Amino acid sequence: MSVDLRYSELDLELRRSVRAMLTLHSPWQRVLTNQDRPDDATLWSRLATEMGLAGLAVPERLGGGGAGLRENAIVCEELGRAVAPVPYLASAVVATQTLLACAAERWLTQLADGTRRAVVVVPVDTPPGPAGVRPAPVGVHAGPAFGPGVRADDHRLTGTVPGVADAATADLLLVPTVDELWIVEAVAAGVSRSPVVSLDQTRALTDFSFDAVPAYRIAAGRAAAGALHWGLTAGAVLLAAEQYGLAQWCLDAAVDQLKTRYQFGRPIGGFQALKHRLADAWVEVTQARAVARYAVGVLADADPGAGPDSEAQVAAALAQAHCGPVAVRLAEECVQLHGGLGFTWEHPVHLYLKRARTAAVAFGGADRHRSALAGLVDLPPG
Amino acid sequence: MSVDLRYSELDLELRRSVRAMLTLHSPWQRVLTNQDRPDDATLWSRLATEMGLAGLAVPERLGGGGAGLRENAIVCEELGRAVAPVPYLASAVVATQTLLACAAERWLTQLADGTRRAVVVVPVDTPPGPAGVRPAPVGVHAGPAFGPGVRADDHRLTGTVPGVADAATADLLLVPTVDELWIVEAVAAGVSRSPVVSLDQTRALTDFSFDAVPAYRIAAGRAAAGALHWGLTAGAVLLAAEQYGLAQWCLDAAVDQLKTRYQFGRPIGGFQALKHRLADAWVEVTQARAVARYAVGVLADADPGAGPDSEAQVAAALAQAHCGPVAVRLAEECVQLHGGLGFTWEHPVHLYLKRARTAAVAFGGADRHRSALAGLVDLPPG
Amino acid sequence: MWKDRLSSLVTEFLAGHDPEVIGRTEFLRARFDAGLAWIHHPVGLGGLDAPRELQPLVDGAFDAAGAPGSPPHRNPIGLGLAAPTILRHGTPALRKRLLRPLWTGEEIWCQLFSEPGAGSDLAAVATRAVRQTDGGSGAHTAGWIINGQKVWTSLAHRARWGLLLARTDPDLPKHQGLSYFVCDMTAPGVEVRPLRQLTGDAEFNEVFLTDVRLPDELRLGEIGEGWQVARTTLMNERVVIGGRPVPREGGMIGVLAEAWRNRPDRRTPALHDELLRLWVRAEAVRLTGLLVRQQMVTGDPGPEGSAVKLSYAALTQAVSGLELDLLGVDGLRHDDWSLRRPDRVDMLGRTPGYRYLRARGNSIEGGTSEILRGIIAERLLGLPTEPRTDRNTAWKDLPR
Amino acid sequence: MWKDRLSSLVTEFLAGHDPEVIGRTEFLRARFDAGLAWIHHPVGLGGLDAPRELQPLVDGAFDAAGAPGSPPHRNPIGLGLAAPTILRHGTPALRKRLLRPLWTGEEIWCQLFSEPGAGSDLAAVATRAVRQTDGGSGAHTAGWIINGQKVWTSLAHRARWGLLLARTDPDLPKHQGLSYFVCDMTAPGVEVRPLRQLTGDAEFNEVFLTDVRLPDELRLGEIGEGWQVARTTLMNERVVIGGRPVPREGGMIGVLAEAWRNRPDRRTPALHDELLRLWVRAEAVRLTGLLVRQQMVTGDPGPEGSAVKLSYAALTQAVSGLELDLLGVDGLRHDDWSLRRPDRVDMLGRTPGYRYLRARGNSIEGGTSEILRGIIAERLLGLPTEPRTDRNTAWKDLPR
Repeated sequence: MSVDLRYSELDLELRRSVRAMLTLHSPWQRVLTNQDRPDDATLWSRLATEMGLAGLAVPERLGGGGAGLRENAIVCEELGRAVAPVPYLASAVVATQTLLACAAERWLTQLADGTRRAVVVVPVDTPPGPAGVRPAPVGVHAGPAFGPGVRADDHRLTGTVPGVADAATADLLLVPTVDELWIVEAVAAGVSRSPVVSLDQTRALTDFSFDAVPAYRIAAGRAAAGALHWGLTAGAVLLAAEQYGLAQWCLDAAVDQLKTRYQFGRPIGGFQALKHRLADAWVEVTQARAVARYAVGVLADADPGAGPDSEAQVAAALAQAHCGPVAVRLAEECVQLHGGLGFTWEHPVHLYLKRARTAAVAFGGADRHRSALAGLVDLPPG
Repeated sequence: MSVDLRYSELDLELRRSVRAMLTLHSPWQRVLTNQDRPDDATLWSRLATEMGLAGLAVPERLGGGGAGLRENAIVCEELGRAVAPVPYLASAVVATQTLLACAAERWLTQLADGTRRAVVVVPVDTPPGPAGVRPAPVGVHAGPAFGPGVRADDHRLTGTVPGVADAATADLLLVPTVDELWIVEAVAAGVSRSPVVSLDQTRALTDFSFDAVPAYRIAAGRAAAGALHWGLTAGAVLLAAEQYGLAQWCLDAAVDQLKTRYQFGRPIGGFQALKHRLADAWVEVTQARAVARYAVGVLADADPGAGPDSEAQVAAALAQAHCGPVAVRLAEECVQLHGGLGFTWEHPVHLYLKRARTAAVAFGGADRHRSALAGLVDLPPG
Repeated sequence: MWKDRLSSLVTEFLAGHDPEVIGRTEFLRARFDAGLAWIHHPVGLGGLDAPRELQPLVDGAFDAAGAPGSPPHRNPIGLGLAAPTILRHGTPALRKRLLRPLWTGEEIWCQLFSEPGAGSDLAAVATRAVRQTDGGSGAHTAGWIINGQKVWTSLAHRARWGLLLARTDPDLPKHQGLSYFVCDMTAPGVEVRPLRQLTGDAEFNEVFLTDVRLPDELRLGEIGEGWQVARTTLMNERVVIGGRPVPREGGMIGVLAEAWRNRPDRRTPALHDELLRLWVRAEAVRLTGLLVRQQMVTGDPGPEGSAVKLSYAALTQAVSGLELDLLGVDGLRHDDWSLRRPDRVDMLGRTPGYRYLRARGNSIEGGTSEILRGIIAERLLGLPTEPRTDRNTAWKDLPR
Repeated sequence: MWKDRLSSLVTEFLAGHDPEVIGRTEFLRARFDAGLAWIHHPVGLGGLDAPRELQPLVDGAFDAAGAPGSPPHRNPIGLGLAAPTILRHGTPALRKRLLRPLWTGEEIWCQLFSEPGAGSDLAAVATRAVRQTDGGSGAHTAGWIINGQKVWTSLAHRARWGLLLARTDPDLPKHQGLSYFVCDMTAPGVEVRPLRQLTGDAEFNEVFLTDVRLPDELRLGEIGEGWQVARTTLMNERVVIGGRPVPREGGMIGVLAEAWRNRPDRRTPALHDELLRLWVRAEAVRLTGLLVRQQMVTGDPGPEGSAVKLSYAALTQAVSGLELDLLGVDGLRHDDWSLRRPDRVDMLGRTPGYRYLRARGNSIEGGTSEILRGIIAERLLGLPTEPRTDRNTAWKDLPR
């Protein structure tokens, strides 16, 4: 409970440099002009390699930045704010944290400078949890197995995984089977990826199929489950930072619009009904920041190898239960407060709306995180 | 679906006469000055006997008005609007309809002119349902028995029933046991009633205990269950009419307040944030009217002896699922829009708030009615 | 009496016009001329001065015979907005010229009202209509020159005519300096460009008007009384949007209910309760629509229509959002982001994502929910207006 | 350095003043005189000019020794509102006279701001303060005569002093004609009547002021600058209400969670999800309070305090409502409707119905939620103010 929710001077400096780069190199129009590409490779190389942000959480001795999740969070806030189409959350957070939890140094070294990208091959709506993977049916919060779509046979993987986010350009695939965690080269024979026409134009989905693909096992049993649990928990928390960034942009954009749009002879921001709605929105966004900052702080102080402790699980569930709906609501409100303009293709807010909607489903969604909380804080269902 | 949701000329005439009487004889201050009495006996006799409204739904050949639930609904709307402390819903609707379903003519004759009052002795939050009585545990919408608190032994009743609404002055008690329905004289030896200090100052609760009280059996088995189901369904629907009336008063009072209260040099009703809230409130109240009118219309066309058919059950569940929350929200909004004045004992709105809260629990509450709908319209839980 | 007369007129008409034999357009023209189009219209304008509430009887009789009627979705603005406006404000010549091809669908209509700077504040339109002057004498001639830009114009790319609101006197306060025209969409200087929405589709257009010449005969109402004419159009707009009768589980709630029934694997207790709440709300909105229609004895639209539109928009948005929550990853699969130009909105086809995105427009198009709340507060509840600074100022001097 | 000095000062003080031996009031007076009351206050006014953030260190040291501190709930308006206002705007003589007995709790304070006609629009107060004139010459003397009615005055029936906002010039616009006084609640003409709330309790009072005479020495700030002084009071009010630190499940959410744990018979899936939503929201409100406090380096209250109060009020109302939904018939049992006069609000004792009713006041007292939203919109988001008609009009000419 002694988590400092403020930004440090270093945080603010990191934010300034990331924001300056994104402003220059990731204007939202690029998404619409690059629609045939699933993500922005040029932007990735600036962010990951030139700025060294891919390996922020990788230890220095493995070629990384030696920082951690707090710094990742600053980057994620800015990526959310810019709806930037780069697989940072998938590679620099979820895959990196999963590998950290496995102490899989060989691959961490490859990710550290951003020249290679990795992804954990699970459907985008997979919640963290001791048993991971598919959303459990009603009332069941932990199934007996994870990675049910793929099986291993003599170090070769066969099976399918639908709807993996930010996976189209990954070089390394971390593939869970029922009780093991494998690593696969994306170019290996037998891997096929089909791009999905995705609702979110800044975070595309990919369907995978594996046909006897040679694989290397990096963890098994409890270690594999623990690593996956950690990696997905980190993803849920850092997604909350991204959701906060997205919501904050929506608030700022709505405020700007209300100050500059005149109707009835005055700026519409002077109309009380709109003012009160924006006041409520400010409260929500500020709460989202506090909740996300708390979760990042708790997770940053925990040990990946030990898996998320109880408070880290509470903080992560809280972050997703709160921030997902806030991002969606802010994006919806931002569309509405822009009136006709917000309903067009030519204004960026639709990209925020689509991203917020995908994010609201990612890592399980608010509903499943509330259910997870019920178990963690002793509020059992009937 | 061909239900006419409008008021007929006769409806409007009945409303005018009830409203005029209540305006004259049931000012809200009477509730506070009569606090030691559970209901207003003088008002009851005007309403029931002088105006002949207690027996509205009793056939003319039994001394009643030969009208039906549509006319009861007009009275209930007005009673809600006036937060009148009379046991009309309990006696003239629930008990009367239960007796009608049993074709228990002897007692209907007693109720017809309002000189005697009856009550179905179940806790106020008992939902209608094939098995009636206590709210079922999670996932169970129909238990095997009703009236579990009282048992019959050689035509004598023994047991307890807590929290019965509008029962303090009833003359006839309709008491369900596990599979039978009995009638008891309230003055019989062995009946004891304890008044409950109730949140709702216009609808007091009473705890009952029975110690070998002589009773007359009016129905058994499926007939008893069907009659109770019908009576409580009618109660749920007519309560919705009352809730609509209550909500409409709250809206009207808020509008009046906003037109006459000046702050910042102008009527506060000219402030846009408040206008938009009242517009939303108007929509909700109008919806509550449509939903309640629909349910009254469906039920009025059904046959008590056959029990509620499927559409009557849907309409009743819909009415309670919708109108209960609307009444609470309108009362809460009415308090807020009156500012400090709404928070005082000296303004009537608190009586509406308390009544709306009790009504929100009565006959099961919105939550249980939504669950009932799930079964009725094929939207099963997970 | 009217009932019998209408029945026999329809029978008689069908006896003389076999829809199997005569072409569709010819049949509709003949039906119009027989007064069996809008029966409450005057004789000669598609009607018989018959009671409006008997229209369903006539339409039903033609339907039963398999005969064509005017397809409402082909010319929605013509039938819903242009026809009542022309009937009320048009000169005899205009009514005669415009109503028949409108009803038969031979001439499609669009609405040239909104502008980039005049959305909710529609009376602020800046499109100028200037009296054409004779080059030599400087005297007014019988025509107008129009310049300006309109936006959110559905069907402009198919329309023969447009309902045009334009400013004829910028020195007057904004409501007073407007006039109302029928715009010939084939006139030189009318340029229509597709306007793409967040769905990727371009249902709407931008319309650029550059030195468009319109004869004075195409004016509706007096010069300077354009706002009064526009109100007739607007009142009808909200009825068109909010007033359709729907059966239980009609519309998007039915799609959601089916998704729930078909996907037991995605159900959770929380989603179940949200679904039930929306199901209840959908019934409340539906029954309120029924109530409003039952009360609308005269057939005249009132402010209650605004309330129905308001709650319908919010419901549709909530329902489509819950569908996405329910479907999880499956709801994130879209069909196509390429530019399409649909003639009408099909909320029930396509993907859940499309439904969700398109529903965002329900609270913006045809009067934003904010404007509708103001109408309810002032016209149904009688709450006071706010202090306004723009009512008595010359339009040209308003801050913008 | 300050840390060490304060520690040794406390140790030294405690060595000389055994709380077991000296009476409570005497101990507190001595602590005040030693500068260990409000350490950031000037020397002689209960402080040592020490950094404010070290106050918890000093309080903690006294607590650890079992020594008394100033009990905040005994004199909340004195400590929370009167002290900062007097410190900032009081004359040296007033500060000297008033602050010590305020801190020791010997003199209780109340706030005479709101009036029946001046609630949200506080600057509209009508209570008049007129310069006392000499009967013969008509010249001003040194005193004031007060007439008017105040409302919502908690603790007035126990208070020695009141913070009084009164109108000294009705011919000026409303913000300019106000002055600020310390009202002697024992003066003739001060009448305090209990004001009953919807809970049945009378926490508050109405205060009738009839020809109350106050010496000019009791004025805070210049004549006509009462509004500026009142702002100091109001800023501190919102901090007092919204800023308390709470542990997880502290406050009403904890009561609700316990009710849930204790009543498995009343649980339903829908209530479960609502409970979890409120639990999440309670954490969000709590963590936001923590964030606001961490950012409040200087200890000065800002508009963020308004936001915390706003969301705290809404949360408390929702939580207490859900408690009633959960308990069903059991939640409808109340304890007592007789008139009580509690000195402070105990939300966690009494019945669920009491909690629900009392929580309605959270969004009204100390600035309504509507006023707070306006503050957030204008001061945190920089949105424009609405057109106002009341700022430049003489108070006496305002419509009311």
